[in-house]
Amino acid sequence: MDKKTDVSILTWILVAFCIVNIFFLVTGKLGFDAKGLGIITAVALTLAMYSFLYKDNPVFKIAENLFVGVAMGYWIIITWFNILKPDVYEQLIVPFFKDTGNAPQYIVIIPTILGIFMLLRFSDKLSWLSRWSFAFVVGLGAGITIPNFIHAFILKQLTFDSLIAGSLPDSINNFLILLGVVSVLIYFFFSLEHKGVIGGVSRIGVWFLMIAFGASFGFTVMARMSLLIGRIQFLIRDWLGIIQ
Amino acid sequence: MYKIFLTFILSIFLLPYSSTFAVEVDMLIPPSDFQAFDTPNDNGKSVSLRWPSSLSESTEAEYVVYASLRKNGPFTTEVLRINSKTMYEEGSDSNFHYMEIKPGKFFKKESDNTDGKPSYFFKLVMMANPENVAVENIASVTPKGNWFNWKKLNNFIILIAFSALVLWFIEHAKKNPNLYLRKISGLDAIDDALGRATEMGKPVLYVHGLNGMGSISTIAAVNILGRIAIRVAEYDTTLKVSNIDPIVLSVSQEVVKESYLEAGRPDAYVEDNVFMAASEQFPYVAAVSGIMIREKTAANFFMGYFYAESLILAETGAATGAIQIAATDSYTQLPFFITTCDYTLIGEELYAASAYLSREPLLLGSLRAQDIAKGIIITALVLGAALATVGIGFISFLFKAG
Amino acid sequence: MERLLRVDRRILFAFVAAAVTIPLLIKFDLPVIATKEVKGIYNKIESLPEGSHVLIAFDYDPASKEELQPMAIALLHHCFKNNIKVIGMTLNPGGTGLADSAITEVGNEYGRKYKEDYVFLGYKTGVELVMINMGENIYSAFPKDFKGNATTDMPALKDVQSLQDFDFVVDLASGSSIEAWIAFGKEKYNFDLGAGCTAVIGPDMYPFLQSKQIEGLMSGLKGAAEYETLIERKSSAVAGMSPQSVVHVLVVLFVIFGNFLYFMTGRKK
Amino acid sequence: MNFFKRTIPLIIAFIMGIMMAFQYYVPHEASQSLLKVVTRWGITIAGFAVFIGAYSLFHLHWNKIKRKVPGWGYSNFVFFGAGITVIFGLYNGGEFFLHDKQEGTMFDWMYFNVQVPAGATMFSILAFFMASAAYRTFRARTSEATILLVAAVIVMLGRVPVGALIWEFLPPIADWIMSVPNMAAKRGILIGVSIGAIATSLRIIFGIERAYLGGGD
Repeated sequence: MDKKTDVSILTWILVAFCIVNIFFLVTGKLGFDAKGLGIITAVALTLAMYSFLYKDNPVFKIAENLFVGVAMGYWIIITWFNILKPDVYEQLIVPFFKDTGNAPQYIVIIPTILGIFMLLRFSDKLSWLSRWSFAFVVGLGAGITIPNFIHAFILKQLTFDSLIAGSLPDSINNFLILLGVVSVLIYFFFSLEHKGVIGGVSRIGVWFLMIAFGASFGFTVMARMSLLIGRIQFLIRDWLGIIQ
Repeated sequence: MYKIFLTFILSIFLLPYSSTFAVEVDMLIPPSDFQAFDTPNDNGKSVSLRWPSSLSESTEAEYVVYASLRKNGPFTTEVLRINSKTMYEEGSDSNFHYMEIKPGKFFKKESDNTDGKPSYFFKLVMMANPENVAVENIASVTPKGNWFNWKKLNNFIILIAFSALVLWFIEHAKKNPNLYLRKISGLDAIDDALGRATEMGKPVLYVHGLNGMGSISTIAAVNILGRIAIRVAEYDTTLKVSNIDPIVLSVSQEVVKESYLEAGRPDAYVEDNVFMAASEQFPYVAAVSGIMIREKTAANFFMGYFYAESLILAETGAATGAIQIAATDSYTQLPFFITTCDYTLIGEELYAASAYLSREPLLLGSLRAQDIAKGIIITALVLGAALATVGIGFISFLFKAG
Repeated sequence: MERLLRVDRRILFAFVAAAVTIPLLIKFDLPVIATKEVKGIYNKIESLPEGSHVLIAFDYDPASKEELQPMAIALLHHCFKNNIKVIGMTLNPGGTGLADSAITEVGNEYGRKYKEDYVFLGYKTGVELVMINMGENIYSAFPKDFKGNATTDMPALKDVQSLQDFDFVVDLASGSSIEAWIAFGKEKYNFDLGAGCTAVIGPDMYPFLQSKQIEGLMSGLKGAAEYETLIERKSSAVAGMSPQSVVHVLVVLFVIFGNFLYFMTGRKK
Repeated sequence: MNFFKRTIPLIIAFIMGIMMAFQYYVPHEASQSLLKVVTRWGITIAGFAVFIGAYSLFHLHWNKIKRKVPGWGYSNFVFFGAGITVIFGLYNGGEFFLHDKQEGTMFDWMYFNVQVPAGATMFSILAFFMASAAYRTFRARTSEATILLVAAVIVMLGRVPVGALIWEFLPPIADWIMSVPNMAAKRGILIGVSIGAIATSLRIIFGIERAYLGGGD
């Protein structure tokens, strides 16, 4: 019975969707061109995604898989036009065949080879070569991370504000900030048992964490609602044309 | 250094000339000295200019610096023009002006032709209007690159000290795997949840996060899975493990199998219970939610790194009435676990729990070194604030970011 | 009461849909007051003289479009209106199309010329590596722009050698790129940085605001709405604030009502 | 062979790590040139990573189709979407891929009318689940959760225009929560996480942490 209702709901929605779009196309509200058909495609995908709210269903799965494929295709093509073409092809290969006024940049061979090695990860015999590339990139990343993090996230984040500031509220805030940072750090301190003073301070740390998580919670609700508002705006403005 | 000295000597010689300008009251008095020197701790591209404040500084008067590659000029290239009441040297109480400039920018072509490092000559002029001009003497400098940035000394010391701590404690933990770690209270909650699932005779569901084996969260999650699997085998309950990553799947199968072996129940291990639920985020949610609803799991564990799906998973689990325990270091998702789960391991507690259970020297030693670093920071913060309150800035000087 | 707790999800979904759609249809204006975090960015751009260079990093993809695209457009309007040269780039492959369309559309609206008044450099991968490379030399990181033009000698980039030469850099982020811009960009090469981000990561940015590692912060659609108010060009973000208000009230009521039922039914587990 | 498979990668990581960490403290021009070259290489290498992502995705879905696992039919759409996008991208509006990227091609159409709407809608689904969870599961079951929910309610109301209409002090209280307790806790977390990241980097440089090399010998 369940399946039957589902199929009939789907059919009715499809029929309604077609009627609305045919009406828009006939009345000229949406042009029979790339733009008009684009909007119809976009609306169809948007609604297909929302069908997940009813339940997980084939329409949603098709839309999602299609999206995953298109996103991957886009990534590949963008990488070609933005990275591989200007940085490898045009610097290393083109100068061999065409006089561009620049000599081939032989130095580009090194990262290109390392890049190709990386792809050998999927080969059974040569996958060890990919480790050289990963070692290069990961080692490089680790090396630059350490001093820059010490500078930006530790030294710059340590503030030693006087607890007696210009005004009473400022003084209280300075004290609360100090207490918050210290107590949260103590909460994430694992070498001592949380008893006595340490236990008390770590308890305060939990409260600070909970307030911070509450703030994140509120902001996340805000974020998701904003996304929904944007999509509804798209549907009733760009498609239905009810609002301007 | 000798060049600064030379300019200084030169300036003394020129002092009488400058003072002649100061005869009339509305005339500008140029600064009594003008130094140009190589900026310390730099790549050799910039030079520093420094001069004492003039008595006749006002918002109308400007300082202008001209530069040349030759000692005798012509000084036509303007490299700096500032209001005379600005750019005071930090901490000089407005008694000195100080700034760094990059002369290479102004002499791009010329400096390319010179071999080696060019010397630059600067002329400082103070002017209020085109008629009212006071000239200070000429200073010269050859910029050069430096091999150590002394402003970053504290950063460097931290790097060396922390490296030593990490390496030493990992070695130490190898010899002494019983390094003390405080008890993670969430681990008791795990045992309680397993006990309840056994009483109810319902399966236990273990949900992996979305990240692959490369992520620390997943490694930690697998360590905890091993321990849960042993208990489950002892209690003779069913354990289901859902995966999204094929590599995590095979590692999990291995771990669960070993745990059953260790508990002496290899026969109870069913490979299909550690399964691939889906390969994309939302289908994963749908598949795992489906299992929770159909099988009425008694206990759900969410361990690893989660993204937006956390909310739907935890909500479905809460609605079916399961005991839920989460452990994640994805801070943006923690609020939802805290409000929907019975117990949540927050951030680094996940790593600590995994170190506590696995007693792996690598994890234990590193955790201890991190604790010591935190201890130093806590002490510095408390001491620094206390000293700052009584007006001593010693700690903030030590931790100044250069 | 039990039954009230077990209400079908889809009824709640319908409430949400109504709370968002109805306020959009019946328009009512709520005052949007700019916070000091958003003003930080606005004032910085306002203080720049004509012809200054602003780098905007569009580090987001379609998943965050509804929050960050209005922000990007408001920011671009402000820059182009003040005759500031805009240099766009992205570290997210999915963001290239969105960034390109935003920058071109707003640029055209003000009659600005590509290559002379603005340029879109395109996408590079490697996050911190790109930042450091740009910090050393921007032409090394981006020898070509998105359309394939050589960047050296491009009028829009005149006097710009590296990150240090930008008068202001704004990162619009849906991931952790702001932290990277702070650690490997701003702190290493000393320039002024502003940040716009999805509301999800907004609260995590406050330590950087307090330590003055970022000049200002716009978070989420609300941040975009505040910016639209500041530049006096109200658009979709401001229009979104009335449904946003209504739906927040709805969620708060849900939380209160749900907890009320929970405690009334004796917190049984 | 073990030397090439295990030792050399560890040596590369060690040398790169140490060199780049020390580079930070050397302002000399030579050190800057090194940084420039190495990061430039890094960008190019990272560019190839797209193929790793593509391989993993296609491999996964190909296996699903080959083994006919339940729902394998949907996997065809991954290939369909990716195939069509790549073909349009390479066709490049008739200019083909060796020329500069053209504007307004079918490739761009696919992006703006498939990827953008589907991607933008994906996470907005959560708006609905958020509300239903608010009703059904966000419970003040412990004192911690109570603090969390109270802070969340204040921030949620204080951060939207309607907050000031409900109670004029809501926005300033929300701002205070954001910039004092929230800031302090987030700073504590940030410092802790950064220390962790530095420790992980050190373990990678010294060859203690080898997970990135993958399994095997």
